[in-house]
Amino acid sequence: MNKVFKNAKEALAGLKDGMTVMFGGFGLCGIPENSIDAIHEGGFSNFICISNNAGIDDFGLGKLLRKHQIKKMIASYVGENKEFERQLLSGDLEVLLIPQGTLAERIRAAGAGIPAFFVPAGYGTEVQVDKEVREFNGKMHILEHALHSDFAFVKAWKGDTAGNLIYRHTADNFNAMMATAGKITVAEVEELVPAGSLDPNQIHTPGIYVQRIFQGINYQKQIEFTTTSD
Amino acid sequence: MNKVFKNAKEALAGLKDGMTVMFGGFGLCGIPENSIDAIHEGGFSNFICISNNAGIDDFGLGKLLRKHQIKKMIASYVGENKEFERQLLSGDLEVLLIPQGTLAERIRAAGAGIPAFFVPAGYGTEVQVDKEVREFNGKMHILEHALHSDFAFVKAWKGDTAGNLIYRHTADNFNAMMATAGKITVAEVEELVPAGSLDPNQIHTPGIYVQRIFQGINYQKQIEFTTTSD
Amino acid sequence: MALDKNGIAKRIAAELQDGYYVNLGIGIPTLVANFIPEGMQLTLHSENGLLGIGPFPTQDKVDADLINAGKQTVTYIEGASFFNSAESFAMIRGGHIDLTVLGAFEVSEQGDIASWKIPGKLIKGMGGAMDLVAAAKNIIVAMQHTDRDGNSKLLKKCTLPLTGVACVKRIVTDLAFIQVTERGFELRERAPGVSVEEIIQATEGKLIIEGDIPEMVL
Amino acid sequence: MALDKNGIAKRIAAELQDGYYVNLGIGIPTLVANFIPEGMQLTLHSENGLLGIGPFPTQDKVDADLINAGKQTVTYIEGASFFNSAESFAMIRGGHIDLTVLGAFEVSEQGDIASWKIPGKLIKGMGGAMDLVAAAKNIIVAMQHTDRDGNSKLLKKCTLPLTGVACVKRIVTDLAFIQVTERGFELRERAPGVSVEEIIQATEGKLIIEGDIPEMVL
Repeated sequence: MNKVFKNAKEALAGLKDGMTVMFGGFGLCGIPENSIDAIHEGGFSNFICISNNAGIDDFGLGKLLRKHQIKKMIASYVGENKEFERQLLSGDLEVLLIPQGTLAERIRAAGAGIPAFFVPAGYGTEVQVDKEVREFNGKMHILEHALHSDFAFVKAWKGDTAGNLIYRHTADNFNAMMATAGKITVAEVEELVPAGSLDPNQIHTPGIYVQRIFQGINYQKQIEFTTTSD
Repeated sequence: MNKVFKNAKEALAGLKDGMTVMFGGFGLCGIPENSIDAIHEGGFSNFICISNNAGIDDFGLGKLLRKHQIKKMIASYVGENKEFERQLLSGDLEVLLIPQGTLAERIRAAGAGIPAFFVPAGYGTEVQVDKEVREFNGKMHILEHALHSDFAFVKAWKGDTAGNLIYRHTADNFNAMMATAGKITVAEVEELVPAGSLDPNQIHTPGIYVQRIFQGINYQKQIEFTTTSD
Repeated sequence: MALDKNGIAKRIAAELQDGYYVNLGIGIPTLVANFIPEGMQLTLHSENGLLGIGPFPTQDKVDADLINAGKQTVTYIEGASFFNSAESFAMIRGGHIDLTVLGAFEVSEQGDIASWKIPGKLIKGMGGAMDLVAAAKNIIVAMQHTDRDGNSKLLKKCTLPLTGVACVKRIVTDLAFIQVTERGFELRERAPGVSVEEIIQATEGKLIIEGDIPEMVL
Repeated sequence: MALDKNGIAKRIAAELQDGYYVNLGIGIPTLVANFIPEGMQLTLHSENGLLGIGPFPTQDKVDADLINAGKQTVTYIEGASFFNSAESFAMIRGGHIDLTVLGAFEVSEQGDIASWKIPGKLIKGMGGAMDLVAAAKNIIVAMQHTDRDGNSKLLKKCTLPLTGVACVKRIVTDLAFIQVTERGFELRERAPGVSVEEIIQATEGKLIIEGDIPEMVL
C-alpha cells in the first residue's frame, strides 16, 4: 500500500468539480501551496471550500478565487482578500462565516466521529440563527455539527512514507484537524523521509489520517505582515 | 508565579476528602506514582475517582482502594483488581463504568469547554439508560457530558518549569486529557528541566493546563504482563 | 474437524487487505497478527495510544512505557506513532480503523453483540469494546460457536448485556464463517471436515443456508 | 486630557496579574504587551497556535512559520509551545485563558459587544472573537469612548451585529475605566484631567456614578 505520490498533480486523482475541499493554513502560514497551484492549473470549479482564511489577492486561495473556482467559502476571517469582497458583494461567491474555534472544533469532530456538540461561541449572535440552544451550568450554548470534506489538503514540515506528519511552529494551525476530516487527505511536506525516520513520540498527525503524501517543491512561504524589532 | 513544587506532598495543598480527582495512566503505565503514594499516606478519603483503570491489588490506585479512600470509581475497565471486585460486591464502593473512548472524550470536553456531545458508543446498551438519543446520518447517537475534576494528577516523562509536558510512548494515554480537566492539575515528571529546554514544537501538554509540577522520585513502573519474544 | 484458536485466527487473516489499519482485541483476535500474509502491509492499532504495534520484545527490550491494550509489553514498528486516548478513540470513532476483530460471549442474528458483562459474575468493565463496535466500519467476531456447556453463542437475541447493536458484520467460529445479514446468519463456509448439519445444530439464531457451503481454505 | 492609545494600554496593563495567560486582540490590545510591569511573568496566547509570544523578530530572525493571530511575524519565549487550532481554542473555550483584551465598535450596558461586522461595509469575518468573548473568564474592552463623529460607543443596546452577549466585564476608553455591572456602566476612574461631566456626555448607556470618581493612576 503505497501512499507516496510523485507530485501535487498526481495526488489530485479523483478530485472533481463541486466537491467539498479543505485547505490547511492560517493566513498564508502553513498553506498547501503545491496543491493549491495544481488545483489552479487543473481548472477545477465550483468547490465548496473550507479554510480559515481565503488567502490574499494573488497568493494562496486567492488564486482559486480569481479564477472563480470557488462557489462557496466556509471560513472565519477573509479580511485580507479584496477579490473575495468583490465577488461576495457581486453575488458570485457564497460565504459562510464561522467562529474560528467552532470551525476548528467542527473539523476535529468530523475526524473524531462526533456528529454534533455544544459550544458557547455565537450564542445571541447571528451565528446562532436556526441552531438549537441549550443551557449548561447556567450558560447558554448552541449545537454545532461536524464538518467533513471530500478532499483535505494539508501542508507539513516533515512527513514519512507511512503518512506521519510533523508541523513547524505556527504552521500547524488548521492542518492537523483537517488531516482527520477528509475522505481523502493529501499531505504535502517540505521533507519526505522513510518510515522509521521520525520519532514516534513526536508525530502531530498519525499516518492513519493521510491517504496521499508527496514531497513539495518551490515553497514561497509568503509573509503577510513582516514586523520586526529593528 | 512559581509552578514548581518540592514533592508530591506539597503539591497536594488544598486537596480535600470527597473531592473529584482524576488519575492519568492506562493499567499501570503512566500512572502518577508519587501523587498516589502521597495521597495514600495523607489519609484522605471519600474521593470520587476518575481513572481508566483501578490499578492492581497492591499498586497504583489499588493502594487507595485497599485503604478505602475511594467512595466512587469512574472507569472503563477494572478487571485487574480483585480488591475492587470485593468492595463493589460488598457495596462499599460505587462504580460507574464508561466506554473508554467516551471517557477520554468526556475528559477532553471538560478541558475544552464543550459541555456535551454526541457519540455512537453505548447506544442500545445499558450505557444509554437515561441519556438523550438522536440520529445523525442514519446512525443513532447518545448525548454525553463533560467530566471535570477538582484535582487532576498526571505523570509525564519530561516537564519544564512553565508546566509544559512531554510523554513517552504509551505512557501518555489519559494523562494529556486529564491535564486539561482539573481545576488544579498536578504533574509529576521523571525529569524536570528549566523553561526553554524543551522543543516548543514537541510539547504534548502546554503549560497553561498545569498549575503544579514536581520532580518525581523512585519510579517503580511495574509491568502487569511481561510478554517477550524470547 | 472444528478449528482451534489458531485456525480461527488464520481464517480471519484471510480477510485482511493491504494497507489496512486493524484493531485486534484480546484473546483469539491477537493471534491474527501471527498470520498476516507475507508482503502485506498492515498497521495494528492499540487503543491505549499506539499505531504500529510490533512483536513482543526480547527480554532486554522490555519497556514499562510500551504496552498494548491488554497491558502486555510490546514493541513498535517503523512508521509507528504514539498519541493520547482521546486521539486514539478519535481514530476509532471517526471510522479510520478499517477492521476490528474482537471476541464475544454472544452474537444475535441482528448483529448485536454481548461481550463485556455477565451480571453477578463478571464486572470488569467494557474498556474500549463499546467504542469499537459502535464505530468500526468492519467488525469480525472471533469466538467459539458454542459455550462450554454446548449452548449456542449465535442467538436469536442476546441474553447478556449488550456491547453494541446491529454492528457485527462477520463471525468466524471453530465451526463456520458466517456473514450477518438483514435476514440472519448467512452460512458462507464450513470449517474443514465440519458438516452443515453440525453447524445447524450449534446455531440457535436463524441460519441461512443457500446452495453448497464450501469448506474454508486455510 | 483624554488618553492616547498607549495610555489606554497602560491602564489595562495595571489589571494584569503575575502568572496570567492573556490573549491580546489586534490594535490597542496588542500595545498592552509593552506595559507589562517589571518582574511580572505573563504568557501571551495567540489563537493561531502559540502560547508564549515573544517580541517582534530582528530582520534576520523573521520566519514565515512563526506568526501571530494578526499574521505578523513574531518570536517565542522560553517555555513556549505550539499547537493546532482545535487545541488553541480548547484553551480559550475551556476557560484556561485568564484575561482577554479586545477592541469593539460598541458595548452595551448589559455587557454585549459588537466588534466584527458593519452590515454593507465590513465583511471580514469574526475570526476568533466570538470564541474569545463567549468563553474568557475575564474580558476587557479597549476602545475610544466615542466614534469619529462623536457618537457614544457605550450604548443602551448595541446597534451592530453582536459578537457576544453579556460578556464584557470592564472597559477602558480614552476617557474612563468602567466596570460593567448588572445595573449598567459603573464609572470607576476618570482619565487624568477628564471630568465626570465629560464622561456623562460621552456615554449613551446607563452610567452609574457613586461617590468620588478618582483619577486613573498611570
